[in-house]
Amino acid sequence: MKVNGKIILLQKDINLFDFLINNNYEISKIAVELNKKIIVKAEFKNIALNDSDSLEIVTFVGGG
Amino acid sequence: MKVNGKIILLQKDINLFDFLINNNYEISKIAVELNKKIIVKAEFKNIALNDSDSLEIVTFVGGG
Amino acid sequence: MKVNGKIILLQKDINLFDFLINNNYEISKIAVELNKKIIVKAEFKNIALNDSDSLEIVTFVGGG
Amino acid sequence: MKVNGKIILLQKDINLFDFLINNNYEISKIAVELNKKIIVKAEFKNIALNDSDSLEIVTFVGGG
Amino acid sequence: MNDKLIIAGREFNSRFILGSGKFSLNLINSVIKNADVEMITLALRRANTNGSENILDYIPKKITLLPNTSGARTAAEAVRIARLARELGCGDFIKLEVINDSKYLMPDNFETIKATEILANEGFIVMPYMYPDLIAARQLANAGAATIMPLGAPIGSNKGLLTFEFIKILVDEISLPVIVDAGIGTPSQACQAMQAGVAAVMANTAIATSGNIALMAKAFKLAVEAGRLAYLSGLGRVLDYKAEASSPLTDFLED
Amino acid sequence: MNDKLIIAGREFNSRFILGSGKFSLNLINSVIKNADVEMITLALRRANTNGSENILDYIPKKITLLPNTSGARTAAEAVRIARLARELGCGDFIKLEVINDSKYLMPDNFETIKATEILANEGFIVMPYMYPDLIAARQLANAGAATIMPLGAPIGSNKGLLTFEFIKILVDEISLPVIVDAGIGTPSQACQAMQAGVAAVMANTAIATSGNIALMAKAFKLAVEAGRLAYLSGLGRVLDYKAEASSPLTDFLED
Amino acid sequence: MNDKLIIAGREFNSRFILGSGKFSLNLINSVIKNADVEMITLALRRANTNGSENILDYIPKKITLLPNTSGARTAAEAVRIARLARELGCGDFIKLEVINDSKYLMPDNFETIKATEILANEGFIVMPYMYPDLIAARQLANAGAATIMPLGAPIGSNKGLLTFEFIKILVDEISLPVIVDAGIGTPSQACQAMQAGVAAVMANTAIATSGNIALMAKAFKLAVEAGRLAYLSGLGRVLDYKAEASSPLTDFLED
Amino acid sequence: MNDKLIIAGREFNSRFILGSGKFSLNLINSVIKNADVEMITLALRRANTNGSENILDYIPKKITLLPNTSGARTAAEAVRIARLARELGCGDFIKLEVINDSKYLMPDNFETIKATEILANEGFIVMPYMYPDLIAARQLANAGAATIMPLGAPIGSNKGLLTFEFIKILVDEISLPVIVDAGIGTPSQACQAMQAGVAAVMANTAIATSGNIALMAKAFKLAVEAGRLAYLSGLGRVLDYKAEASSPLTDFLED
Repeated sequence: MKVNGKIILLQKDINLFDFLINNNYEISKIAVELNKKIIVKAEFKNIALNDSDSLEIVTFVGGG
Repeated sequence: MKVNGKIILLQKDINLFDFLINNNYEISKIAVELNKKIIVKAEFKNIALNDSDSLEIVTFVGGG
Repeated sequence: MKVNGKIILLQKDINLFDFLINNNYEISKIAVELNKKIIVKAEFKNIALNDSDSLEIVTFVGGG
Repeated sequence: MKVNGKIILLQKDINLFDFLINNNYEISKIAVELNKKIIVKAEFKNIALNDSDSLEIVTFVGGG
Repeated sequence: MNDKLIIAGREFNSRFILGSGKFSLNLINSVIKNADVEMITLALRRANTNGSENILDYIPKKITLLPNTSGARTAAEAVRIARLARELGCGDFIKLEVINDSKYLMPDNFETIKATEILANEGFIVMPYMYPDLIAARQLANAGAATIMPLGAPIGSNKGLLTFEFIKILVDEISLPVIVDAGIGTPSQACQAMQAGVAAVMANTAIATSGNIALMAKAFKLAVEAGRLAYLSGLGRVLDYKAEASSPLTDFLED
Repeated sequence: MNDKLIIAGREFNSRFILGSGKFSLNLINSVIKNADVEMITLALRRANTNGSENILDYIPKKITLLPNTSGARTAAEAVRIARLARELGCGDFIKLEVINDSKYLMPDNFETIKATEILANEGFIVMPYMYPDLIAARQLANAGAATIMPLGAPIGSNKGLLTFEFIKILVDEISLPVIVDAGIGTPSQACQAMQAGVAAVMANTAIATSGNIALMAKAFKLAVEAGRLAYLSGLGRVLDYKAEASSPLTDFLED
Repeated sequence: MNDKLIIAGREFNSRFILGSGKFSLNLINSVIKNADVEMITLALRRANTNGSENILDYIPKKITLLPNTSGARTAAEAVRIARLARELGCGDFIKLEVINDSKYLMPDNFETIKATEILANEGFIVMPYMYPDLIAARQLANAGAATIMPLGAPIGSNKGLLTFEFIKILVDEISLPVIVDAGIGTPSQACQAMQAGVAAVMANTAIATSGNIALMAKAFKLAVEAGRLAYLSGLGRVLDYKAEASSPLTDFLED
Repeated sequence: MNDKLIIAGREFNSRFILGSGKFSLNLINSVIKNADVEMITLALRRANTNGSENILDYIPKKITLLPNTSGARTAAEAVRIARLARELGCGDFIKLEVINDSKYLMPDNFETIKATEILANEGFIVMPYMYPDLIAARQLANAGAATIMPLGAPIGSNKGLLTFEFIKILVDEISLPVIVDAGIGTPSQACQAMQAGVAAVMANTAIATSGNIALMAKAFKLAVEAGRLAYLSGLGRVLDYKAEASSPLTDFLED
């Protein structure tokens, strides 16, 4: 699976929510695009990830 | 017929070329639009005017 | 006597202090030049005026 | 003798004109101050130099 | 005095918008305090996996967040970033930037107008960064922009109000709040813009590159207030080729 | 922050000096309050016989009075006015003006230097109004001036900082407080002067001719403070022919 | 020195383009002569029936005519005017103007780009009048423009090079000839634009409203040449905060 | 057109005075030719003993020489240099400079006035370099100056007409020829000064530090002529907040 541009391999079936938690993302401070489609947080648990997916996980940083 | 915005009545059948000459237009210094279509000078003699026509006759003036 | 550019006639012998009081000058808010010489307030009572004198009485006004 | 700030010793009695010629100064392109006094060219030959003298010899250069 | 800045119905007392770029996070707060900031811009970027510190932890909750679309080169990219930004749950404000010029970072007014229309229709409060072209400004207004944010000079240049005469035209012709963004390098320039009637001023680099960030933040706050008061008052007339005494002629010197 | 303006040993918190000309007397007080003024200029004129109202009744006692010598055309006349002013018992400060030019009201630096020497020797605190000529400024300092007060533009013109580059030279070369007097027409100009390191700014016409005197007075106060803070902080660098992003490149758009 | 202005392959020695508006016809010729003009703009209007005098009778045959599309508010109207102008048989040059702003007469860059594409495809040599927006300039170039003609200030205002910094950006980034049109009010401004590397300058109002049309025409010609030579030479460096003697220290004063 | 520059009764066709510093001698001549120079400044220095080349050999005889007093720090030193210069037999013109400021090379107006009086009484044609102070200019005129030569910016800085507003005041108030000396860095600045009515312009560093000395010399010549013609013509009016069409409204689009 592609996560923020990097290829990783999914060890096991996992849903989006668990993946983010396992990888220490702060759910409250991120927004997620799965295959260029925004996923609302309420759906995180219902989305199963697989290796063909492309995931973008973004947050706020300082900017002018 | 409408000529440069003014309504005039054609006394008789007349072609564009004669109309322009009779009205003292300097053929070499004008461009003509008949019903919004540009007419090349070579065609002036072949174009019969009628009262439903709208004619625009323009020339150069000073401008920046 | 000349007072601020205007000629006036002294009716009677009078000292500077009394003259100023009689003419409603606010002693605390003026400075006085007698014949181009500054007179300190303490001296006002000791100075007798006469018609040959020239008096300038100035005060503060708005200015930039 | 001091010439343009440098000390030199006069070998023999010499007048100003000869001194300048011997030292390759272009008479037509210089002005001379002897002991802070300007010497007109006509006088050069009549002026005997001695070691106590101070000579300034100036010319034009580029300047704004 | 009741003089609020109103953007899409929201009221603000501060007319100084802070850009949060180029600061170390632990300075942000003192800048906000010193400048009495009520609105601050943010950018979007890929999140790190480790729970590293987040700028949101450094910004008081009462501050209105204004995410920007920096990095977007087209309307489509800007729309994508705006939607992601809103998904972060910090409100509907978006500072729209579409830039495809790498040297001068000039905004693309055409793409910006397209993105404004899309985002306004999706309920965003769109504050587009723009090159101060009156015709483009009118089209941004028609497309649903909540404000227009013309540049004073190239981003980060601190060159000042190079576009001053044209920003005055925008103030004269556009009914939306005109907020000068980019290029303002000193408090006096912010003050001058406000004197001319712009609704607010944004700065980031001018503070981030100054010698003392806290002092400069305060300076901008004061200068913006000064300029606003001067605008509300109305400036004095300018005499062209003469002087006029401020004091009465001291008559006693005449004789 | 402890940042006092010090003139001849006296400390001031305010760096804005108010000129009291062209105001109706009952406005003076609100101007003083709105601008937190600590020093105000006055002029001298023949007194009226009737006990008519006096400007001193409108100025709080704690304000330092700075009488000017307006109307003086020579050093001698200025000295005469200064002595009379001091006789009024309001202290030793004197704003020295010697002007013999009727159209542009340009100060006569030569006469001003002469008068400065005389008055300084008599114990006056001499604050000479001057044309910003570096050589003249050095001579004023040598003659005993407590500050120098270069003009920004002709008196009462509101034309602004026409002499800016030369005032910066004075700030660079003269160790006395440099106070810009005359010509400043807007708060942004006052702010710009302060940013450049002048010690204080004086204004009169800019406020007296504005649309709302109380608001404009406040605006000048804030602008002067803003400029001072910016000077103390140090301004950010200016980029000449390029821009510099204020936001990180949003990498996730790249692929 | 061989230094031609080349527009769509045509060579010109003169880099000053004259606007023919606001002159009495019998002055046109002396202006052309005094300014060594090789290209002059014209406008289109309804012809009068009586054989009244025509401006073409006052312009030497060797002059390249540059008809404008003044009056056009949309791309469609501009295209219509351009086609009529070409029908008059004076060549393929067209000064494209699309203006729908009645107060400041600001050009509509969007419509201008559309019209440029249409006319370039029809073989016109398109010289579009534009607001100096770098992104729009690139699109004009892509649409087939032969030059770009950015404004210096609003048409007929004589306000000068208000857009100078942005015209320098165009010169830096756009490979087409950049010709400053509109706003230039004095020869020194024309000279300054040329020094910065613009390919040519156009003026009309500056001459038409001057005190002596023939002298001012000559002045513009000389100023444009001066600016071009200075550009080709390269300007001298500017010292920021010091001076540098032009004469050697005259040593003999030292002792 | 008969428009001569007249200095102390001498007539000049050229209004551009060349400074000869910082050039290699073999360039001087091409500069003189390219700029049609009629007057050139020189400095004085200790002569070398060997018959080394002399600048006089590079200047055509018809050129009027204007020796300067550079290096003089007092009136006395300037007088001494002036007398030596005249002894060289190249006429009575003297460009009087008295400078005792080492960083900005600001002229000492006071000493300059003293020296002017002495030299004028000795029959010199005194052209004093000065800081543009109106009062000092009047005193120079009274002291017998043939012209006044105010600076535009510090010597050799190429910073331009920083004193423009005050030079306009000199032109308005002083009846002698006003010649801008020092600081002019580009032809457009020379043109702008001439447009404002100065009688002539002097430059040295601007040419000496340019990329191509011959081209820049020509550029200055043309720019000075352009500015003079524009002054004689009278500039066009400037519109403040609007535009004015240069073309008639093209009526046929209306219906």
